[in-house]
Amino acid sequence: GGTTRDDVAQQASASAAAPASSAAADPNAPLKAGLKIAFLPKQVNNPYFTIADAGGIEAAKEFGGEGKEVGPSEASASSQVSYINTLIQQKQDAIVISANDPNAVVPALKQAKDAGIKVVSYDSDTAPEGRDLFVNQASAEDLGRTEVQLLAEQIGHKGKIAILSATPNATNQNTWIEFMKDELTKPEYKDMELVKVAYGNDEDQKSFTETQGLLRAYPDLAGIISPTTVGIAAAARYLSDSKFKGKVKLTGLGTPNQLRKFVKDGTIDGFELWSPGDLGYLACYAAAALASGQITGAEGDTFKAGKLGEYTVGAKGEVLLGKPTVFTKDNIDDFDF
Amino acid sequence: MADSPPPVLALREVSKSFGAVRALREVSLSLIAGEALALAGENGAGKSTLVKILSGVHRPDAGRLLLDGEPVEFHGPADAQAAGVAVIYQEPTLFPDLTVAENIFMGRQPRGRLGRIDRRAMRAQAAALFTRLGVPLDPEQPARGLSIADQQLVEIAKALSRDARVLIMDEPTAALSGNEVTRLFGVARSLREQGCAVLFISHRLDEIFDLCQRVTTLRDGGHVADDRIADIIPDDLVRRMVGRELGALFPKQDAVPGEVALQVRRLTREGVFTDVSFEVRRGEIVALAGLVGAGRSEVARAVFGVDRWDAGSVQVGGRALRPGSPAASMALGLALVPEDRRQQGLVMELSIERNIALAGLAEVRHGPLISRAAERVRAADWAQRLQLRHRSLADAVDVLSGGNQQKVVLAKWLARQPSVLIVDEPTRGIDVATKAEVHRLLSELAVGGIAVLMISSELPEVLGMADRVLVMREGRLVAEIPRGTATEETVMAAATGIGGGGA
Amino acid sequence: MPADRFSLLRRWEGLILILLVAVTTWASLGVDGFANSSNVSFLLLDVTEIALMALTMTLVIVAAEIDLSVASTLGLSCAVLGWLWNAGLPIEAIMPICLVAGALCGALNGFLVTRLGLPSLAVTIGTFALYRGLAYVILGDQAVADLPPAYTSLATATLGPIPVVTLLVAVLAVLFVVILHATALGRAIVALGSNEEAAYFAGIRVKRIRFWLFVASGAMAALASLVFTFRYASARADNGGGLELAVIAAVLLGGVSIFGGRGTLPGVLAAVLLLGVVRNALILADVANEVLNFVTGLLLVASVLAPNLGAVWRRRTSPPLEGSLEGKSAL
Amino acid sequence: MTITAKRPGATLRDSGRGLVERVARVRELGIVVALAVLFGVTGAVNPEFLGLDSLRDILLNSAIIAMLAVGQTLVVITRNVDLSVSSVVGLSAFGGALVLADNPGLPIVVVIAGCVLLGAACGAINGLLVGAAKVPALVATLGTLYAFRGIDYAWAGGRQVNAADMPDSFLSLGSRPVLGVPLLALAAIAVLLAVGWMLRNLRSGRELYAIGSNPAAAVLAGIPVRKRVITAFVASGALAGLAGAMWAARFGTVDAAAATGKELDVIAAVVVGGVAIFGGSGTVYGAALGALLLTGISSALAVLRVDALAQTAINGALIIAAIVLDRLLALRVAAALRRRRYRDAR
Ligand SMILES: Nc1ncnc2c1ncn2[C@@H]1O[C@H](COP(=O)(O)OP(=O)(O)OP(=O)(O)O)[C@@H](O)[C@H]1O
Ligand SMILES: Nc1ncnc2c1ncn2[C@@H]1O[C@H](COP(=O)(O)OP(=O)(O)OP(=O)(O)O)[C@@H](O)[C@H]1O
Ligand SMILES: [Mg+2]
Ligand SMILES: [Mg+2]
Repeated sequence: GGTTRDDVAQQASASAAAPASSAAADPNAPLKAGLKIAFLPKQVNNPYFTIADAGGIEAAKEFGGEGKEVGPSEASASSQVSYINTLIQQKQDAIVISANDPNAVVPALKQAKDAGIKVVSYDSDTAPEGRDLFVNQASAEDLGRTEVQLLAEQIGHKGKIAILSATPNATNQNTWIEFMKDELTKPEYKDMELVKVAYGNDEDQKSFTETQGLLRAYPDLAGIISPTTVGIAAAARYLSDSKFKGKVKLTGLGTPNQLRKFVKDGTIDGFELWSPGDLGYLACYAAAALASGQITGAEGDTFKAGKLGEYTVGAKGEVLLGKPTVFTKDNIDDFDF
Repeated sequence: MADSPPPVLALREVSKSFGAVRALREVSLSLIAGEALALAGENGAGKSTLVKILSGVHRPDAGRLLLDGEPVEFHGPADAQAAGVAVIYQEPTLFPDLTVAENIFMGRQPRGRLGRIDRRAMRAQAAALFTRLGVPLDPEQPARGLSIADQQLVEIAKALSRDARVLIMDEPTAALSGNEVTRLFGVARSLREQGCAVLFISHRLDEIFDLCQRVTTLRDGGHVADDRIADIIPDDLVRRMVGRELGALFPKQDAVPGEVALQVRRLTREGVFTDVSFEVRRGEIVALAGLVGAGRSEVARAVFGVDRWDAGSVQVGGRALRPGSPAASMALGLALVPEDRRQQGLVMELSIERNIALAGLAEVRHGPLISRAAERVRAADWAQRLQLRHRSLADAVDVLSGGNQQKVVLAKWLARQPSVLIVDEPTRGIDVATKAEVHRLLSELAVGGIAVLMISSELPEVLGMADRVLVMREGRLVAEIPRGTATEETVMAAATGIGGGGA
Repeated sequence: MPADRFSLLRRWEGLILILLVAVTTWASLGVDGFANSSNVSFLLLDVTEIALMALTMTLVIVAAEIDLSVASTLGLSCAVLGWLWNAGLPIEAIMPICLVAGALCGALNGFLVTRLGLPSLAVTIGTFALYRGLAYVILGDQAVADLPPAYTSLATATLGPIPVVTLLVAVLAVLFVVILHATALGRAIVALGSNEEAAYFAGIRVKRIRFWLFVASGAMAALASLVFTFRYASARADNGGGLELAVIAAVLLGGVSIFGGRGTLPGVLAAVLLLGVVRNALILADVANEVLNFVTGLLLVASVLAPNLGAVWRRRTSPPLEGSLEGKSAL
Repeated sequence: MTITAKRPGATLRDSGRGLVERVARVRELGIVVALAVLFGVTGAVNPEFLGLDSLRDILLNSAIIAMLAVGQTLVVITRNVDLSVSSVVGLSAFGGALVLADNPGLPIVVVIAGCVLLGAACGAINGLLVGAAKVPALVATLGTLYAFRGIDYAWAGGRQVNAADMPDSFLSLGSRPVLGVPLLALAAIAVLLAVGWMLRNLRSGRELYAIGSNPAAAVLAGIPVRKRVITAFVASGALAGLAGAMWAARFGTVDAAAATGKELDVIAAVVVGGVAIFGGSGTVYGAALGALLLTGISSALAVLRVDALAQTAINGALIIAAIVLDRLLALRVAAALRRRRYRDAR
């Protein structure tokens, strides 16, 4: 009788009961000055995170704290862990992390919490025991379903569709894709068929050739959803000078600056995204609020996030940024990120 | 010869040391147009080092290099070549991946328009060279897989193709048999008569006396003597080289042949040799003679298990041998001293002692671990018996002179005390004194009950050592000649298939 | 070992060791948070997998072969672990299965290289993709996280500042040092790596040894995968991607000749630590990631450049061919 | 009357010119067969695969890798290797794109030339490290692989250049066909033929083979080894630089991570193409075919609707299948030749 899955499950449920938050929150405690807040994105040199973390660092300036961005150049969990360790050594007040692997970072994050460091996850959540708060860009469910709705309208609720995702292990994309599949089971999509989920590994060139492959394999494809900024840009690039331009609809998550050209030349009718900058901004305030004892991360706690106004901690320690913006050629020029 | 024109190429008080080893001490020598100079000396005397200085590979620590009487400095082989010096190095330096023709003309290929290499012309010129040397090598054949002898022949062709003013040959004949040698000498003489200066190195004295007019002798890196060949006899030369009298060269003791130790039946390797059958008895030394390329080495390799064979069988001490496994052969007491010491005999980067231990790692073990002491003892013992000239047993073998490297290979296999010993060109590049020593060793071993199969291209050696001579031609065993009737004539006739002999 | 090269090797290892000491002292004085014990133990923990795989990789490279598929083998073994764990097998049964799986991966490499005579670089580039791919086939996009705490905590546990797994590494390191430098097998490996034909003529079972080296390399990758999985409490198909370059970099930095026949394990182990320390220290000092890559690169080049510049200098005064006569050192 | 042994070498001369043998001697035979099989099978299953657009895409995809493989071959032939190509491509791609984005007025030729020069400079660094300072190529270029990429990241600082930022005249290079064949492919083919010709017909070309085949002997033969090796690296670097420009034009969105990890694809192409990794033999044509085969495989997998998760595995399996096939063919041929020699010998 060795250690099996079930034993572990039991132990887990036994220990799970413990209350989430310990000390009581003091809503009117002021934000401490000189808070040291570190942003640990999935990957540095990734435009999306560069914007988000810039937003966060700006927020830190506002309340007189110091924010910084550190992180690996390849999106891998193990390398993120070494950064967590160093942040512990550096005695940061809070870590704001977007996890490459929700579980792999947990042991390290627990150490951080033991060392009295507040942990906020943003963009991509860690397992709950790893963080105090998760600042969610948009509810996974919303995203998944709206993507499908967007595409459905563009292709008139009819035809084969494919998904071009990031890596097979990308947590966010995988949850979103689940909701997309669920959405597709609804009657109004009975004429739409999801033929394939392809993976571009968030590499421009791989995504590019994957798109190519999709169209070779399914010449009658009606539309593609690419819920990743890298993927959609590459796909748009391929479509824009192929014979499929305008015929095969493309939507997903992307930044206006990457896609403006393609929205204008008709390759893309519409896509959506939240404001990465605001995401970082909010995450930073949340971290500060935690570190200053304004909130503990318990459901119902409220805190002020500078220009974004007041936010309330929801269930499972989540804070929701808001609804994502849908970009079309009518509004795209109002945005620059 | 004060009034004669200045030597084409000359060394004056040249010294060269490698770390602690003083390879050359104030050596002088002159190469004169239209004359062949021999360079004699024991293994490690400094001959090849001197050659490498003449060819710009090494730079002298002290002393001068004169070209037509003018001091020159060679910064590399290219300079020497530009000055008209062509060299055949002791160890072949071929490009295995390129064809024989390209090997010969590398860097000097005949060119057509746009600097395009004219392959047809190149092939033709190469073929011409080989006809001149009388060897049927295919210019288009890749150099990889050429036997050591064939490689040597390509080297010779390479040097000749440079129609140089100075032709330097460092033991070009070591791997060759009578025919090639005669041919080579023919060509060398005609070059000399055309006014080319020749430097010739060999441990076969008869060759020196055959080809050269003068001889310069080195001992321990020092200059010993300059003689006109006409004025001396071989014994004088030996005395100068060794510094003492030397006994008979081939002290072959007779041994009573015991039971069969090695039995080869109908052995065939398609494309290489066919239907070879013979046996070697304990106490016997059997020589395997033949022309270069007759396939003797191939037979040896197959018997030892390096190459697989397609048909036939081999028995050692009555036990059948598993094909294609040297390890298995060694377990049955077989040993092979291969013909190509650098490729097959030695691990150049390893030390002398480790090379000697390599074939008997099991014997220098102490529990699971290697005992350096045992290793050292094993090496020191044989280094002493073979008069190995070395600085430290921990030196890499690649700093040893050619002949001394050959001794290490011998030591490596003799140290195993095999019951059947196959030696392929065992004395290739070994000096007179040590050659005598090796021969004494071989016949001692035979007397001690070991069966010895000796492949050699050197007829005197064959005739001197062998109880029986087997002759191969074109991959077949064509004759078996007992010691009594074995003479230059009978063996050559069999080997060439001219004037009776074999089929 | 030849006198001249021996001293060069010594110089090389010496160089790495000196660098290691220098960097460590600089870090412990100049970088706060470096010297503290939790960081030290983390540092040691962080190089575990690389150290493990470097042990076998050293032997493989000394034998003039290379194994680019180690990281993928690690990933495959992780996938197997996660898959079987989901299937409800006890972890004690899974671990040996993983090791076998790794060994089999190595065996395939070995077979293709020794029996079909394919270049190991080509083969392991192929299996590099194959094994990673199989990992995805087996575990797909799942991440298995609910691994037994007993093991996950053991993987990160420490005795004083020394992680438990580091002891494992130490034991294996000693074993491999002895094998390579003091046993007949080690001699055989060096010999066949330096001149295969001569080794074969000396009755060394060249192919057999090479084959088992690949098997060992695979099994070791699997062992590393166990440490990796438990350490991060997460079994995924993409675990350890890109580690192969890190391992090879460490081995080369340790002074092993890519052409075989030359190299020592102490040097390699020192190199592994050196790379670890540098990474850790620079990250602590808030050095940007790009600079980190840059430094790693420079380190690699410089460590070889230093002794060689010396050699180049000596070449001015002595023969152009000194030492380069065995054809390899021109590389 | 000449007295000599008849032996394999000799018989080769008369029997050796047979057509069978000459065909058999072609090292690239195996890979050509592999290619035929791949296209045959895939085309049979899905004719779309042999359609013009599809072929055009495959050509385009292989063009860049092929270009790099040609450069890599030059280096590998000399018994060296250049792992840093991917970083050079990234650097040049990003550099070129950035310059174009920041000053759109700049004539494109200038930018491309700049990319080539940048690449050549990187190549020169490698060349000096290996040729002059005698750092083993693998170590040197593994080092510069990190170093160049580091510079790339530092330069980019998280910035990304998008298609929108670059002039269409440049981007169109990435896909514009000339007489039906994509420009990039034409460029690659031109380079291929040029280099192939030089390697076969120029002294300097043959000397590269000599160096890789036996470096010590090369020195003794008076070949300027150092110079040749450095040249090979510079050439490889320059081609990588050009490939970088092509990359930017083709993919439009470029950041510092462009082409990361491609070095393995290139080496794979070279090795699959039958270039001996320890130097001295192999041709650029083989390497290019290798590139074509590898890209062909991945396109085929997509067309055959293989499950995304299984693609990597099958890809690897096919690579191995290809080299095994190549090897087995070679062995058969060798055996056949030995038997022929044997027959002729009697
Ligand atoms: N590269 C080297 N490094 C160190 N020592 C060397 C080197 N080359 C030669 N030697 C030493 O110089 C001495 C002379 O060597 P050399 O090769 O000239 O002898 P040789 O006369 O050619 O002998 P042989 O007749 O066996 O070829 C030997 O003791 C040898 O060990
Ligand atoms: N590995 C090999 N591959 C192909 N051909 C070979 C190989 N080894 C030898 N040969 C050829 O086979 C023939 C017989 O071999 P070899 O010359 O060794 O016989 P030999 O009688 O021992 O000659 P030598 O007098 O040179 O020892 C030679 O022409 C050689 O070129
Ligand atoms: Mg000599
Ligand atoms: Mg022979």
